[in-house]
Amino acid sequence: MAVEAKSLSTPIHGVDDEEAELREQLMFDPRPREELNRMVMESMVHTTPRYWAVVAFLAVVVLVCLFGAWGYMIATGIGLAGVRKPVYWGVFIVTFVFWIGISHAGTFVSAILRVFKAEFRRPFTRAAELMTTFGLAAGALYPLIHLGRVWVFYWMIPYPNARWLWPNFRSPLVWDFLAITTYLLSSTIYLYLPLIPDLAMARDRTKGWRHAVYKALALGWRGTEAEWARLRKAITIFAFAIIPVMFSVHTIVSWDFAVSQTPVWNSTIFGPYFIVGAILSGVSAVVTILVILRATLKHMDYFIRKEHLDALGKLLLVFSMAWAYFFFNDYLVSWYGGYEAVRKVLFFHSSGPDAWIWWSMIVFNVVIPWLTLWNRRIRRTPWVMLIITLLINVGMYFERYTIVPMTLAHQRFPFDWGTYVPRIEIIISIGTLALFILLYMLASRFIPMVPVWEVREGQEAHMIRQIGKARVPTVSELE
Amino acid sequence: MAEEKQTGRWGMVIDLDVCTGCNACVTACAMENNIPWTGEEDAGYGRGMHWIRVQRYWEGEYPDISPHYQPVMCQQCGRAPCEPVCPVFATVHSEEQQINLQVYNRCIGTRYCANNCPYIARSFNWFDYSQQIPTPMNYYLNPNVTVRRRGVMEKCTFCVQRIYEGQERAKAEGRAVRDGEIVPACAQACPTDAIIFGDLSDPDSRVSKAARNQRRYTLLEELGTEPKVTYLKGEGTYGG
Amino acid sequence: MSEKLTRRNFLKLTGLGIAATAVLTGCGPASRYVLRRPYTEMPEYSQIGKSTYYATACRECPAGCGMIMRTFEGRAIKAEGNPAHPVNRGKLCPRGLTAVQGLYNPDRYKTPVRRSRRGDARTEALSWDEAIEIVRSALNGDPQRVAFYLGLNADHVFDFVEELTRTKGMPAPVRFGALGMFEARATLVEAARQVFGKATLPFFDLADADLVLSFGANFLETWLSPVAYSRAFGDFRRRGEPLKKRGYLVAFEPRLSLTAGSADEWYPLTPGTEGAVAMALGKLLVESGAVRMPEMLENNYRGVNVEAVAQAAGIPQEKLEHLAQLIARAERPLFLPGGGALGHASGLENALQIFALNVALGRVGQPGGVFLIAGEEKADSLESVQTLIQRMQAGEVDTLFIHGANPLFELPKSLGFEQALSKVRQVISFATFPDETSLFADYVFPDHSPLEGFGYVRVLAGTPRFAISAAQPVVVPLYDTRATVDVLIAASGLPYTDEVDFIQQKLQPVFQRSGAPELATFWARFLQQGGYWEDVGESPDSADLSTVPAKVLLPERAGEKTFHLVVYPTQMGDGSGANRPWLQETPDPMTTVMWNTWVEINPKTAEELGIHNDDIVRLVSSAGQIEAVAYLYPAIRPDTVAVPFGQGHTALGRFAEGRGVNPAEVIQSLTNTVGDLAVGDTKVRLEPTGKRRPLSRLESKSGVYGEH
Amino acid sequence: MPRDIVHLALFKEEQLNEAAEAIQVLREMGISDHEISVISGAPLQEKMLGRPMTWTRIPLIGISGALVGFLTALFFNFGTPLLYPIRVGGMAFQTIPTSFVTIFELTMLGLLISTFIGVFVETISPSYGPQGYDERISDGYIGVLFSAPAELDARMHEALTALGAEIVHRAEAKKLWLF
Repeated sequence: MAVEAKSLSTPIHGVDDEEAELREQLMFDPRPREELNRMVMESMVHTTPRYWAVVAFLAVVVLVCLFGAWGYMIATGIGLAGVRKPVYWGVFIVTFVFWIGISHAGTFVSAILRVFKAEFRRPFTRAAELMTTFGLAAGALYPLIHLGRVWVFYWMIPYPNARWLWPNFRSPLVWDFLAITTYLLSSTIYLYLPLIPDLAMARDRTKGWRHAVYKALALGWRGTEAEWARLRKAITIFAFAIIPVMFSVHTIVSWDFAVSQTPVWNSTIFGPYFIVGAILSGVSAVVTILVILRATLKHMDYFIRKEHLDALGKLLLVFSMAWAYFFFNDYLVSWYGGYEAVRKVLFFHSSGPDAWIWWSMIVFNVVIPWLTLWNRRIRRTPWVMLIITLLINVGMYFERYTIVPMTLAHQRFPFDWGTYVPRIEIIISIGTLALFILLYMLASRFIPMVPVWEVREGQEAHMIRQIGKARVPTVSELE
Repeated sequence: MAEEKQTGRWGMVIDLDVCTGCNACVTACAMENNIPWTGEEDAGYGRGMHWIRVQRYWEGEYPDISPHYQPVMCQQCGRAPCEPVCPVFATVHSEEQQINLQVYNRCIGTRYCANNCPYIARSFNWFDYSQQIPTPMNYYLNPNVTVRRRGVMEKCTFCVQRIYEGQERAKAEGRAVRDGEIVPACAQACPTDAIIFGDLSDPDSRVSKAARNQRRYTLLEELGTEPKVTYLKGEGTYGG
Repeated sequence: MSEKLTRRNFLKLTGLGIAATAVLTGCGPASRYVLRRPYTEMPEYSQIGKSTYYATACRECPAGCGMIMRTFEGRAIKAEGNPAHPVNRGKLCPRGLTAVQGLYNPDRYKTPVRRSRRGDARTEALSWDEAIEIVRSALNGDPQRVAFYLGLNADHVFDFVEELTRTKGMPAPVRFGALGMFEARATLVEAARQVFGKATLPFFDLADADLVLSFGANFLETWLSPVAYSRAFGDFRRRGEPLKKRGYLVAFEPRLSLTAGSADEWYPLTPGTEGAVAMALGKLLVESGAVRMPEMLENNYRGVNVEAVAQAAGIPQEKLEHLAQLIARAERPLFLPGGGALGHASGLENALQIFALNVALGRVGQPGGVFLIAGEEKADSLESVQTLIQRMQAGEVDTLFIHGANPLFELPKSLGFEQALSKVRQVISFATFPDETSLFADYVFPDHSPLEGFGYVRVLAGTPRFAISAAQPVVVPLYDTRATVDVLIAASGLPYTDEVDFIQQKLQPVFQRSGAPELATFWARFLQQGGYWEDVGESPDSADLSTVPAKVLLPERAGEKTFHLVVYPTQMGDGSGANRPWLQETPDPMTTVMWNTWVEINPKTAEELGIHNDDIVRLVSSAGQIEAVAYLYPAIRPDTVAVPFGQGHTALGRFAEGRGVNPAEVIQSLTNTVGDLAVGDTKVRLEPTGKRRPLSRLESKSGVYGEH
Repeated sequence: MPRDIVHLALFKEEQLNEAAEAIQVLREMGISDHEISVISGAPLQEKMLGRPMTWTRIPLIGISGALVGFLTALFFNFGTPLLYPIRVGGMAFQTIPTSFVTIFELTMLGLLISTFIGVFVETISPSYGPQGYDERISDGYIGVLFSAPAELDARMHEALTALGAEIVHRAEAKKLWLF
C-alpha cells in the first residue's frame, strides 16, 4: 500500500480545515527546537512583581504557619493539636495521606503513561513529577510533625542503637519510613534524569549563577549517543520499577490503618482503595496545576492545551468511577458484615455530627465528576476543570478525614468515644500547602517546566498520513 | 530472658459482682504511678491520664435502670496488638512477667500503639503535665516510677515496680513469691477486694482459682488478644 | 613474636586490653557480668533503696481508718491501707489515697499569721511566742465568752478541748461537720439511744447479712465509715460459709447513688417516705404471717394503709409485696437507716421505724444484724451550731476558736454564720489550709497536717469492736506549724508537758485494757500497729420499742414547679478534698464528671423544661440560688434534682478556688426534732439560664447517652 | 603519533538523513566508528545513523544494587531480631509475611539508587572518542564529531559541505562540568 507520509517537522503548505483542527494538538503544531527552547527559557526567567509578592507572602506563611507553629508545638507539646483519646491520629495524618496521594500524580502521569506510550503526557510529565517530589516533601514532614518527640525521630531509621537494638521491622511505620524514603529518592531521581538534557539546554543559554548551577546539574551533558542510550536505559528501568514502588507506598500507608484491629480500618481492600484514591487526587491536582500554569506561566498556552485537559478529564472520570467502586466495595462489605463496632462507625460517618464531611466526600468525588466529566465541552474548559479538580481534592481530603479521625472517634467502647476538633493542625496544614505552592513557584522559575526534548521527540515522531482519502494523525515507532 | 524458669505469669481477675464502681482504684493508681492530672479542660477533652478507668454504662430505663461498671486498664495481652506496630520497640512483651511493657525512654510518640489498642488503655503525655506539678507537691512522686515527660505514651504496668520489688525480696530471702504478696495499687486499694492479682502460672493461687470461675470472660475475647485480665460477670449471674 | 610473648607480658597486655575496653565502653570490668540490655527495661525494674513504712490514722474523715504511709528519704510517697486495722483492713478510699496531696499542697499556711482585715488574703507572719501569747490572753478572758468550733473527727484535739473547756468552765465545744450534717448523724445516734439505750452509732453487720434494705444509706461512698462498709459489701456479695448465698441489696433513694447503683433493686421513693415504707413493709410482713414480732409493733403496723404509702412513696404496691416476701424468705435481713431517710422533718421517726424492723425480725446483736459501737458518739446536731450562732449574733462570744472545720463553707448560708462571725471580736483558726473560714479569722495558727503530727482517732462507726487508731508523724513538718494541742497546752497551762504527754495520759484507760506491761511498751505497739483494738464487740442486750411511733407523717410532695433537692457529699468529703488535684480528676463514679459541680436532672424533666446537657441552670430556693451545669441523669426521680457537695470554694487554694458551686447556698435551714438539718426537705425551682458550659466528663456523651 | 584534529560537522534538526550519510562518507574515508561520535539535542537511535550500538553497564549496576538491597533487607528482617530478641505481640522473632514488605522496598531502593549511580558514574567518567561541543546541539542540531588526520581535511570538507553540514574545524573540548 502506498502511503504518503509527511513529517510534521516540515511545515505543510496549503493547510485545509482538517489539518487546522489537528493543529490544535501540540504534537501536530510543531515549532522548531530553537523556538521551543526560547519559549521555555523565557517562561523560566520571566517574573513579575506580582509573582514575587506571592512568593514573599507564601514564604511568610511557611515561616509562620509551618515552622513557627511547628516550633511552638515542639516547644510546648503535641497537645496543641486536637488529638485526644481515642483519636490519637488526626489532621496531621490526614494531611500526610493527602500529600502522599498527591505525590502519586507524577509517577502515574510520567511512568505509567510513559510505559503505555500515551503521547499526550509529553508536555506535562515534568510538571507532574515536580508535584510528586514536592508533594512527598510536604507529606514526609507530617510523620515528623505528628511525633510526640520529634527530636528523636531518627530512632526510626534502620541503624542499631548503642546496644545493638534495631528498629522493629514488623511495624508498618518502619515500612512507611522505608517506602517513603524509597519513593522520595526514586521520584526525585526520576524527576532529575529526564531533566538532564534540558538542564544542558539551559546551561547553554544562561550566564551567571544560573549557568553555574545548571552546569553543575547537567553533569557535562553533551548529547552523545552513549549518554542518550544510558538515559533511555535508566528511564526505562525507572519507569517500570517506580510503578510498583508507587503502588507500594500508598498500600503501605493504607496498611498503617488496615493492619490494626480498629473497626473499619481492618479491611483487605484498603490497599487498592487508597491507590485509586491517590491517583484520583493526584491526577486532579495535575489538572489544577496545569490550568494554573497555563494561565500564569509564559508560553505555557502553547504547550498545555485543551486536549490535555480533555485527556486528563477522561482519566479522572475513570478514576472517579474506580474510586466509587472501591469505596462502595469497602462500605458494603463492612456494612453487611454486621459487626457492631463497624456498623457504629459507619453510622457515625454518614449520620454523626460530622456527617457533612462524609456527604461532601460523596458529592465531590462521585456526583460532581460523574455529572460533568463525560462532557467534552466541560473537559475542555479550563476554569471549570479547575473547580472540579479542586473539589475532587477537597473530597479526597474529606475521605481521609473520614477514615482517620472520624473512624478512630468511635471504637468498640462507646464509653470512650470522643469527638475530635482540630486545632493547630489546621495552621500547620495551611503551612505545608503554602510550602508546596512556594516550592512549585520557585521551581517553575528554575527548572524547565516542559521537557523540551521529549516534546520535540514527540513532535518529530508525529505525522499526518494519507490513508485512502483521509489524512490520519499517526505516531511513528520512533522512540 | 528465657533462661529463667517460667513462673510469675502475672494476671488479674476483676469481680464485677463486687465492684462498686467507686473509683478508688483510679486514685490509687494515679498516686502510685506518678500519673499527672491534666486539669478540667484537658481531662474533659479525653486527655485524662487515667491508667485505669471505670466505664459506667446504663442498662434499662427509669425506674428500672441500673449502672454497669467495668474497670478497664491495660489488659496485658498475650498477643498485644499494640506491640508489633511500634517502630522503635518502645512497647514490648516481658518474657519474665508475661506483661506488656512500655519503655518510656524509647518512645518517640507515634501513638500507633494507642490506636491499635482495642481497649483504649493507653494515655499520652500531650503536654508536660508532670512538670506542672507545683513544688512541694512533687515530693510525693514515687521514686520507683519514672516521671514521664511530654511526648511519650504510658499505660498500666501492673505496678511492675511492685512486682520487681516483691520478686527481689523473695529472691533475697531465698523463697518463692507468696501468693498475695505482690499487689498492684488498684487491687490494694479496692475497698471490696474486687480486684484479685497474682500468679496465673500457679494453679493454686487465688487469682488462678478466681480465673476458673464460671462467670469468667475476657474483654473483646473475639480479637484473640489473650488478655491477662479476666472479668467475672456481675449482677447476680452466678454459676459456680 | 610468639616466643617473646612471656606470660608476664601476656598478662600485661590482657590487662591493658581490659582497661581499654573498660574505657571504651565506659564501664568497669563488672560490665562483663552484666547482661547488656537495650531500654526494654524501665527504671521501674531497679530497686533504688528501701522505703520506710509508718502506721498512722487517716484523718480525712471521721471514720478513722488505719493507714500505712510509705515514706522514702523523708518524703511521704504513698498512702496504703493498714491490713491489720479492723475498720478498713488494708483498704482506702480516694480521699485517704490522696492524703499526700494535702500534705504537700503548695497552698498551705506556712507560719502563724495575723490578718488585719477579715476576708483579705494578705497576712503578716507572727512568731509562735506571739501566737501563744494571743491564745493565752484569749483563754484567760471571761470563760463564758470563749467558743470552740471543731470538726467531726473524734480525735485527741476534741478530747483536749473538751477537757480544757471543762476545766476552765467554758461552754462545751461544738463538734460538727458537713459529713455528719448530710447523714443526720445526731438523729441516728438519738434513735439508737431511744431504742437501745446508748447514745452511740449503731454498727450494721453487712458482711454477714443476706438481704440488706438500705434506706438512703450511701454506705459505699460516704456514709459513716465507707471503707468498712465497702469491705463488708464485698464479703456480703462474695459470701462463703455459712450462708453460701450471695447477698442481695435493695436501695430506697430518690437519686441513684453509688450504693444504689450496686444494688440489685433500686426504688426511687419520694424523699422522706422511708419511715412510711418501712412501716408498710412491717405491715405486709405481719399480714403474711411469716414473721412473729413484738405485739407492740404489730399494733403499730395494723393501722398502716399500704396502698396510701405506696402511692405517696411512688413505689408500686406489688413491689412492696415482693419485698416483703424477700424479707420473709431471708435468713438475715438487715435494714439501714441512712442519711437520706434521716435528714427530714420526720427523720427521727424514719430512723425509729427502720430500727424497729431490725428489732422486729430479731436482728439485734445477731450475726448480720445491728450492733452497738463501743465508743460514745458525741457529735452535735445543727441545733448546737444554731445556739452558737445565736450567741455570736448576740455578741456573747469574744473569741472563737476553729479547728478542723470550715463552717463558712459547710453550713447552709441561710443559717447566717457569716453575719454572726462578724460580731465575734476575735476569731482564731487552727487551719492548715487557707479555707473560707480561716480567711475570716483574725489569726491563723496552723496545725500540722494530719500526716505531720501525733494523735489518735476514736473509731466510732466502722467496727463494733473497741478500737482507737493511732496517728503519728510520717514526715518532719514541712513548715513552721505547731500542733494545736501543744499551742493550747502552752497557752492554757493545763498540766501536760506536750501533745504526746496528753495523748499518753488520755490513753491510760486503753493501756489498762491492753494488758501491756508498761506504758512505753503499749505506746510503741500502739504506734507501730497503728492503734489499739479488741477482738470482741459489744452487742445491745435489749431493745426498747416504746418510742417507735405508730404513725409517720407522709411528707408533702413537691409542687408542680418545685423539686426536691438532694445534696450529697462526694469523694471530696466535706469539701476539704477539693484542693487535691487527683480527687478533682478522679471521675465522679456515677456521672464521671471531673473538676466541677453539676445538677442531676431526670431527662424527662429536662425535656419538659427545655434543658439540655451542659446547659447552665439556676436553682432557686427560699434560701438563695446557685447556677450549675445540668447533667441529664437517667436515674433520678423526675420530681427531684441532685447537686453534689464539695465544690464551689472561694478559698482553699489553687485547685479548689472558683470551681463549681456550693449547694449550701440554697439549703433551707429546716431542722428535725433532734435538731439535725432536714437537708432533704429543701425544695427548689429550676430556671434555665440560656448559658452553656460543657462539663468535663470521662464518659462520651454520644456513646453513653446517644447524644451528639 | 601527532594528535588528530577533532572536527564537528553540524546538521540541522531535519537533516538526519544527511547526517547518516555523512557518517557513511567518513567511514568510507577510513575513519573508524570509534573515532566518530554523534551528539544530538534529541535522542537518536544508533540505528538511524547506522552507528554501532553503544554498550552500557547500567542494567548490571542496577541489578547488583537490587541484590545489595535484597540482602540488606534479609539482614534487617531475619538478622536484626536475633541480635536483640524482643518479643512483640506474640509474634515470632522472624516473621515471613512482614518481611516481604521490607524486602520489596529495599530491593527497589537498591535497584533505583544504583541505576542512578550507574548513570552518574558513567556520565562523569571520562569517555573515549572525540570530545567537543557546540551550543547549537541543544537547539536540535545533530553534530558528528570525528577526528581525522590533517591530510583528509580538504576531501572531508568538500564531502560534508555537499551534504549540507556546517563544519567546525578543531572543535574544542569544552569544560562542561565541574572537573
